[in-house]
Amino acid sequence: MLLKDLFAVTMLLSIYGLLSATFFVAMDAVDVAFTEASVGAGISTLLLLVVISVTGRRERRVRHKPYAALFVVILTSMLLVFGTSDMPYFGSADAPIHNHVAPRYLNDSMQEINVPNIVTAVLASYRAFDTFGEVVVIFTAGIGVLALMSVSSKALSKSQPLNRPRGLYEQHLVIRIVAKTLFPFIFLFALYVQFHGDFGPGGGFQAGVIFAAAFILYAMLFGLDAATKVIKPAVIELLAALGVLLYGSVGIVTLLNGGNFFDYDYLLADPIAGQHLGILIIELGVGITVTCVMIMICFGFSLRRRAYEQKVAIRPKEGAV
Amino acid sequence: MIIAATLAIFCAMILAISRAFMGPTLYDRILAVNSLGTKTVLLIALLGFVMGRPEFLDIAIVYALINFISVIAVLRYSDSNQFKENSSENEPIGKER
Amino acid sequence: MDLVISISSGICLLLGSFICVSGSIGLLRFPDFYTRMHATSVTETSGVALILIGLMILSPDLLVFAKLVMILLLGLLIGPTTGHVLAKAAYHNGLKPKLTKSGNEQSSVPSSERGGDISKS
Amino acid sequence: MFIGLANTWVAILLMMIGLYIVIAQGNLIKKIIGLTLFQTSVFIFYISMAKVEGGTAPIFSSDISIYSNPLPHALILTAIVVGISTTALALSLIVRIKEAYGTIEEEEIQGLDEEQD
Repeated sequence: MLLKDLFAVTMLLSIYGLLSATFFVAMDAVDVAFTEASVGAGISTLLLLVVISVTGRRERRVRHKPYAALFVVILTSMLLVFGTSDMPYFGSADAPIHNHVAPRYLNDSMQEINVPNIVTAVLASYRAFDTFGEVVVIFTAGIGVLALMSVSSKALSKSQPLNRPRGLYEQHLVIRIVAKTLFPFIFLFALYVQFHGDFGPGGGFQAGVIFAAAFILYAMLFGLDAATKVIKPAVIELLAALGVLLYGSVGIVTLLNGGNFFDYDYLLADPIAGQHLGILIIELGVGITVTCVMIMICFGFSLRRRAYEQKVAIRPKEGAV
Repeated sequence: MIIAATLAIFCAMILAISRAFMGPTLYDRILAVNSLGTKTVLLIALLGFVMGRPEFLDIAIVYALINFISVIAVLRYSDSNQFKENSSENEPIGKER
Repeated sequence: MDLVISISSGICLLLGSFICVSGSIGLLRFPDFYTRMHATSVTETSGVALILIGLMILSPDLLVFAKLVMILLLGLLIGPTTGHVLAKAAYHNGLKPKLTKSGNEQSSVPSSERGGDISKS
Repeated sequence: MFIGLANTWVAILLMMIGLYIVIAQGNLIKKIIGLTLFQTSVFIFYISMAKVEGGTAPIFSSDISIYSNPLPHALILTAIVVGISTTALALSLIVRIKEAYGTIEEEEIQGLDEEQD
């Protein structure tokens, strides 16, 4: 990481995301690879790019002395390597991790839940409460970004022309047409990922990110104004909250039916059907929340960037410190 | 034969990564990332067949889509003023200093 | 029949991977951005198509086949598009191709003006 | 005999690179990238622990008996999405810092703070 150009660093980070997702495929973690593919290579690159376009591409010359940091890092790594001497070897079947709850998940989930994708079963049924917490964290992060990035509509004068080069969406006819033909397939594929998560890799998290990526693509190609016309920011915020509410209300319903929180056996008369319904609904909730939070984050950044550019255009001295 | 193809794609990926490291311009890096993404799609498809469970090709489809989106994103934001390429990337840090 | 399948898929896979590797060598070795892009985007389309066809021949069931067709279609649609857009963006933002000596003098017009002319037309 | 621990060491190496970037680099965006590396090293560590020799992906199929451990997959899957959300939060803080100070270099921010005092 000696590169001074943050843009190049972002590109390399995107490559890193691609490679780590390939590693996850090789390690049998198809669901994780799915998520990492859409998040690590897609959304995080995009966010970093937006931020770099605000903060400037070049890193200033640094005068730090890295020796203290190097000392800390080498000391920590030696301690960690020393600690690994007790670790089970790679791939050994009798490692402690494979002995506690994992056999139950692997052996009994077909009888108890009847969902072929065991990761989905663990995520959405056995550890539903945990996942609920994660969804709330995502939602909270979305609210935080919204609070930090929100721009008052007065500050954003839409009529004022910007003296920046015309955007991609005005220049490139070819890419607009190709993207237009792609949109239906992306949405169809996202729906497939959402509802096929029980049987193959996929689920609410991945589908949410793909949906969001499609909307962000639209915003990039046709401009933010067109995108906010398609899906209003207020609607997105409402939907993000509704997704969490949908997830939580499943737990409340199971409580009212006499079971534990998120015990889907009590959702319907037939426990297996109840499990299926519960997983379907909470995956839907997760998908809605993740989609809306990701769109919210990206729109927030883009709006802020535009407001910042306008401010810089009005008062160029102040902006370019 | 599949394994041979996998290894070949792997070598191609290594070449693409070295181009992404070397640069020298921004667009070379974008090109390398794009080409690497395409190769990753192929690698995942091939790996599915090597491991004997080819039903996980969904990941490869996601890759193809996300690759497209990220290239568009890079170009979209490289169009803004701060990213203007002045003949070479390696010239001294911007004029505002 | 088995032999035919394995031989035909093997030929496709070998050809495809050869093309991909040669494209990557081009990406690494060619002198400037435009030639590199030429190398990758030309070879990538055909290499991807060949490898995916090779896998299609091997595919055990219809779903896998359909997914491979989907990937192939996406690749054929997306690859040339990104190549086109990349080249256009690079040209508009003033990246000059490396030309011979006589050509170099011709392209000494400030690139922003040229970009402006092109986008107007 | 220690080749079986190589995956752990790779994770440690990545983690230490991330830690070094977080400590030593002054640029806030680079710090975020260091945090991302750190995070991903943890993901790699978990996922490589879940792998069982000869196992396949934990998606039930009637003719397969050995699966990798699904629990770390479920944990990491959510962690990735949570990670990107928190990264987005950090990035939005960086944008605010840039707007307030005009720079995202740690030393310059400190210098500006001291000037004000």
